[in-house]
Amino acid sequence: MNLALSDDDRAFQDAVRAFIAAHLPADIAQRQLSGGRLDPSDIRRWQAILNDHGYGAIHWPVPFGGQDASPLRQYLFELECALAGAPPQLSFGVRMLAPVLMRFGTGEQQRSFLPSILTGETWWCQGYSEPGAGSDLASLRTSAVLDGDHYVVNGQKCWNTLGQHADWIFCLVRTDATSKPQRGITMLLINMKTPGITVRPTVLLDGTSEVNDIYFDNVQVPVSQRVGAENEGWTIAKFLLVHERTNIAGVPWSKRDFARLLRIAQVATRHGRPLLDDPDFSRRLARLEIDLNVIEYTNLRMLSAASGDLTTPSILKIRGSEIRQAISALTLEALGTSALRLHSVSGEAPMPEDDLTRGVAASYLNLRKLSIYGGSNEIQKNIVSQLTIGL
Amino acid sequence: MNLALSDDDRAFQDAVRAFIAAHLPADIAQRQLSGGRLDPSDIRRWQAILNDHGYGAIHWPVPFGGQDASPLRQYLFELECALAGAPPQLSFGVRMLAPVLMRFGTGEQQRSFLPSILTGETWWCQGYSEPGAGSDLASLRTSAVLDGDHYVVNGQKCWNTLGQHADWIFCLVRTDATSKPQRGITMLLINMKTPGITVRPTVLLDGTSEVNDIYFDNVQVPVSQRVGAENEGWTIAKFLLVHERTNIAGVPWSKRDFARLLRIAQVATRHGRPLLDDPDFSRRLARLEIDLNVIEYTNLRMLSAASGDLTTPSILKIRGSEIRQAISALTLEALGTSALRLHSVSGEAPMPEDDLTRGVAASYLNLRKLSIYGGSNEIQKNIVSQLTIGL
Amino acid sequence: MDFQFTEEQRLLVETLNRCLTDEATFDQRKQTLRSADGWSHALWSTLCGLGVPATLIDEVSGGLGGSAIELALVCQAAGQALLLEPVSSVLVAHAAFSRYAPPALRADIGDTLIAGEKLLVPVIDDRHGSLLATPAADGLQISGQAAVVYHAPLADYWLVAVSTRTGAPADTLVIVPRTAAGVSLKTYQTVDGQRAADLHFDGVAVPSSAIWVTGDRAAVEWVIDCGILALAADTLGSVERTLNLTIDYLKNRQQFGGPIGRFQALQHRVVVALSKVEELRTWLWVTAARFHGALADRRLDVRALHVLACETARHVGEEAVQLHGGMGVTEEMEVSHHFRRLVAAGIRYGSRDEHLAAYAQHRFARSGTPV
Amino acid sequence: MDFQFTEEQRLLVETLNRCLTDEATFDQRKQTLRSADGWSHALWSTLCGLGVPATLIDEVSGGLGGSAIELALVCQAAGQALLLEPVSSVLVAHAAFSRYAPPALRADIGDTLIAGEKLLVPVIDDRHGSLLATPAADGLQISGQAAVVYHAPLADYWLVAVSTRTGAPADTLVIVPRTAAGVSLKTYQTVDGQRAADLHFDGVAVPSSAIWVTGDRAAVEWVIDCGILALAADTLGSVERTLNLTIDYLKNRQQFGGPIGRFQALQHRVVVALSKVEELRTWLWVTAARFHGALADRRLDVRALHVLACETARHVGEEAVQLHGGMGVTEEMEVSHHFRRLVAAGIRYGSRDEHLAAYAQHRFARSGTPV
Repeated sequence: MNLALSDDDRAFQDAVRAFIAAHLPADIAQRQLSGGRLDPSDIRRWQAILNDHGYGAIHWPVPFGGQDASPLRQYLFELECALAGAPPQLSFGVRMLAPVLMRFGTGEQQRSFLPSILTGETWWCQGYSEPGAGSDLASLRTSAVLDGDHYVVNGQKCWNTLGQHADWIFCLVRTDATSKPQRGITMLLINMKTPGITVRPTVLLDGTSEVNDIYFDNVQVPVSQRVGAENEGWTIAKFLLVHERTNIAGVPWSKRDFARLLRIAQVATRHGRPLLDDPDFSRRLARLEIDLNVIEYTNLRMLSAASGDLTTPSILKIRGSEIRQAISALTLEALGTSALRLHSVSGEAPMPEDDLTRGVAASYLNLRKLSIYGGSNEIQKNIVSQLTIGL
Repeated sequence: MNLALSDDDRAFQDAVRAFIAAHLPADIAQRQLSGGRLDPSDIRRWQAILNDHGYGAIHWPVPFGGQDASPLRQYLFELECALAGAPPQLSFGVRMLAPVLMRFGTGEQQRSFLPSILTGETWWCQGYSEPGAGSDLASLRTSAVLDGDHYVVNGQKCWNTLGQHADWIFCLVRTDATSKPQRGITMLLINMKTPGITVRPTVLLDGTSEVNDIYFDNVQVPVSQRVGAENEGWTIAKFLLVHERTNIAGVPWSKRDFARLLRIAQVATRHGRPLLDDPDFSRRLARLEIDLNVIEYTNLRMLSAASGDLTTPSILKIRGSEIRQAISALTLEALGTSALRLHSVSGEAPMPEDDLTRGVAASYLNLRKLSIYGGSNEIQKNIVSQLTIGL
Repeated sequence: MDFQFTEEQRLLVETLNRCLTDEATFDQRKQTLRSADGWSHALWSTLCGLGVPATLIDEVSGGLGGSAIELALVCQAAGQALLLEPVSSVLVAHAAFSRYAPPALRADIGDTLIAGEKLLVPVIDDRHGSLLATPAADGLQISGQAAVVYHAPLADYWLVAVSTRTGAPADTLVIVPRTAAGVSLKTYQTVDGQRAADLHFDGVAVPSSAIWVTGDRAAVEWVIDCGILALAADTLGSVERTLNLTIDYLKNRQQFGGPIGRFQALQHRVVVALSKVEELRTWLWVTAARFHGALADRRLDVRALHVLACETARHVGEEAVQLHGGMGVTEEMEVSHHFRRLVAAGIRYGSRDEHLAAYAQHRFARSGTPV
Repeated sequence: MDFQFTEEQRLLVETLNRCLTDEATFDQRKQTLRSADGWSHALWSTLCGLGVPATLIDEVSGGLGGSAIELALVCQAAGQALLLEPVSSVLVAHAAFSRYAPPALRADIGDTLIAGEKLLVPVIDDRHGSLLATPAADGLQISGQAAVVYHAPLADYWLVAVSTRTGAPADTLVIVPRTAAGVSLKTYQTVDGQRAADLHFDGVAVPSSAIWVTGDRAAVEWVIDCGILALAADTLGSVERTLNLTIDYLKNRQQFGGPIGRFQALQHRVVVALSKVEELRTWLWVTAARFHGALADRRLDVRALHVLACETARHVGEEAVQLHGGMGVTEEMEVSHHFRRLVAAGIRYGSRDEHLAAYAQHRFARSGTPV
């Protein structure tokens, strides 16, 4: 057991740091670190810069333009990016669709779609959930009927993240309504400009429209845009679930947020002294830091193991989301009522936007999603229970 | 809304206090307040004294020797008794069997059994649970077969509390194995000296034998000792569940234990100063006191209401047990390692038995039962859920 | 010992709830949220017609002479209905008015307050304690600021708590017209959709006729305690409604071939939430019933109430959103509006930890040693 | 970065566990509990045969030179098997021996310690801090007491931590034979069935040859940290076993027509417990791996470890008993024995709150201001 980084990994980390220091645009970092909202163009810009320097998708195999980076290096990369204020890479293309195409896609599909994911030119989104199929994904009903060399797609997707900016969507659709729910599901790639697609943003409680309903009305999709065989979509969906778990605990973002909380605790006061010197507050901070450190190393332990315990990803998802939510809650509490200001409505003067309070309440509200999406924490507990008790 | 006691109730409380001050034997109070274990003879002695002064069972109707005391007065009475160090009355006769006999028993049964409950001469115990029927009481299997004017009882009861001291037991037995589980159950009163009864104490984790297994081997029970009609036992059991809820939260005992915790926190030290002055400890004490005060008034609110919300008794059971357990846990923590001493094994000197640490760990261990027995907290949650969600 | 409400109190609640069910619908609220003023003058007028502003004004001044119980009952209804109108602020200010306003002022503005034509709300920034009064020719002069004052932009008068010594807690209550010279404010919408402002006082002159009490910290604490009681009542109303919405959702939302309310893990979580609501309910009414009396220590009761209200707001709000799944984080669902109201409630009037520490200090500290 | 154990470490655990599975059965333990000595000399001999006492003795002294990892591995196995034998105490004392014992003493008693013929255990009463050393003719003289010292009655030698200044924390380590003049002890069984004693030192003479370090608080802290690490490892072993017992029970206990493990509310509680165990496991090995290095601050790692171990012990122990229902509180069930071991673990070496406060102090306090 040796928890020090190897010389090679240390060198990799140094190189990443140097690259970020040299190339991360200051305005993007400023927006990220001061709790500002994500700008889609920041994400595209940063993806292009990453790609220009060979960091477009470090976990991809070298032939596809990646570095074949180990899970540990992926973690180090994301950590350095997060701490420096880089925006998160859009996972739908880089982390979700790409591995699927490499495994299940045709050579033609790989050549058509992978390069523009790397450069950030194509924005992908995901069409999984439906109004009646959230946690119970297998009951989805959006239908695709084969008509010559096209599928005709009808139905509705919901909880589609950032699809209003997307060029393409990868979708799970039902191609066989007669077999049992998990069978009869197929994955299609659909250009968002295809006639018949309507995107309707959902307003969320933090005031953003981060997710959408997407309606499909006789949308024609060439058979060549089917990934894998017909009715094999569930296999692909499960592959993704298992594959995409390097960063399931979200530790880099929690560490970035915790650093911000610490800065706030040094500046904010309670009864005239810094919050950091308040016994109650410093203990809660301490307890949270312990959880954060533990989950970081639980994650590293999983990444380093040749084969991990199957329950660990779910535990990381549950605890990772809880910890990140707890950090946002404690940040809110640290600022007290001054975090409650939302939109300026007064003509006289603009609303104060000092770096400390900005976006803190919105972030707390927004992060409620962490324990709901990507397989809710309740679903994760069912999975762990199935693996351990098995009843 | 007026939370002051009425003049009459205040006078009642004063009278109870005066009676206790004059008649509660000092040795009994000393044993109770210093965390000593319950002596069965203390319980009998105290019941006789109570009865001599008209307090044998204040909630019973006057014709049976009670005072028809309101739920509030019952609470006040138990509170004063607990705080002064009186042992709890044995509920099996006074609170459980007696109301059943008054409602379902024959005149003959009432005349035979009620007076000796009042005087403390007859010690009753309860035969409900079985190895395969704990939370799932309705699946009990101890059988009673009618043979002329006797039932012949065979089977095993477990979790029988203090039956090793008992003269009589009231038992749920199966008289019809063919109908659905809740049907076919009958209540019998059985003399513990009847041939065929074996009592085998179960050693518990605190070293006591507070509960027993009771084996019935062709035990003959006269039909006259059946309560209510054959196969009506489930109705009686449910009646009891609803009836016996005045003190379901155990507030008097929690208040007694909390007073002890406060005394300990004044005497015990941490880093050289009284624990009560330690910020962390005083906050935990404060938080616990708030819970205790809230549950006390939740209980009083229920007692005072003409008809209470049906969910309240279950909530009181859950929270009451949690709070009493939390008090015992915090007491343990207040004493730290000095609470870990259990049995002296050294010849040289007797184990120190100073009042503070005595029985604290044993009590913490013993009170784990509170959330398990009398309908486990999980069963209580099912009940509340059934009443609210109803699925 | 009697936990029942009086017939009048029951009537008050019934009338109010009937009105709010009809006129303060969730759809109505969403419209009001988008309006320029951010609150509904029409709904306020209706509430005035029901006598709501009169509730806490004393009978000598022509009001209904309500107690802490009436204050809590009205605020509970306001929380249930997610009101954007300044009911709780006005009622707290009126309670203070009834207790501390000088006679001349009662005669002067009592009637317009009762009618709801003029609005008086409290301005208390106890956390920052940065409003300072200095003696002036006829009365006092106030400088400093007060942050995040709920409903301040809606009011005609402010009941302002100020300090008379630098760095000391506020110990003086004065009334200041919103239009007074030297006052400026920045107005915004809060996380829970209400209107609030940061106030700036630059040598604002307060004539002696506008001074209610001076050098009386206990008076300021009394007003703060009224505010905490009102907020806890609002929170109780909100968590009650939130719990009902959640139970309905669990009964109706279908997943895995049936309503999700049949899953025991979710059921047990609902029971825990329900139990917390029941406990908050108990302690709200205990605190309200003992508020004016000598039965108990109001300071302990109120600290405990705030601790419970903060914890319950946070727990029930977060659980309700989680149990609603994705729907819980959408603007279109009522539960997300309650959640935001509960988030704000968990922060206003000081944190749960501060109040618990104050409780411990007050209850256990001996011989003046700070705990 | 490598989280794997070495081949030797794996072998150590396998050998030990195979031995304990065979020879430290639960039935055996119940017999040992009732025996006069309260621990099994036979089992101890077996463990000595496996080289357990040699594990933490340095190689120069003839031991195996194990690190904090080996200490934790052995103690984890001891916790799993609910050992009554003084494994953890001896190993902690041996770690201190390897680091601090003077050369003459190593030559003198090293071999008997390695063989397990003589037992050395630590005597640290950091909570009371009431053992005081004063200068004497040849060395020191010790007076005072140490409360609830685990395994003290079983030992031949005690490694005693004493203060050299009244009221100051212990800063000196000496070795005292159990038979030294001026020593008396009261022996008892603890809540978790182990043997412990309250020690009384009345002017006990300590020759300079028996003094390991003086005026070195860091050395005492190092030994305490070893003790906390050993206890956390024991706790990990115990909660792992407890969780497995509970899962088995849930699979097998029939109620309402099937195994109770099919109830989702219980399933989700098991997952929470499992998650806490996983987190304790992570942090135990992180702390052990960094114990001797400069990668991190050992004091923070150990404080965090103790906080986690106390919380996990309490949570898993209480949940396991509850999920076992009535069976959980009986002497005949193994789970109730683990529960008692976990109760004791949550109390020894200072409370969770104290260690969390120390973490916060060490991590966040600035410019010497006490947090």
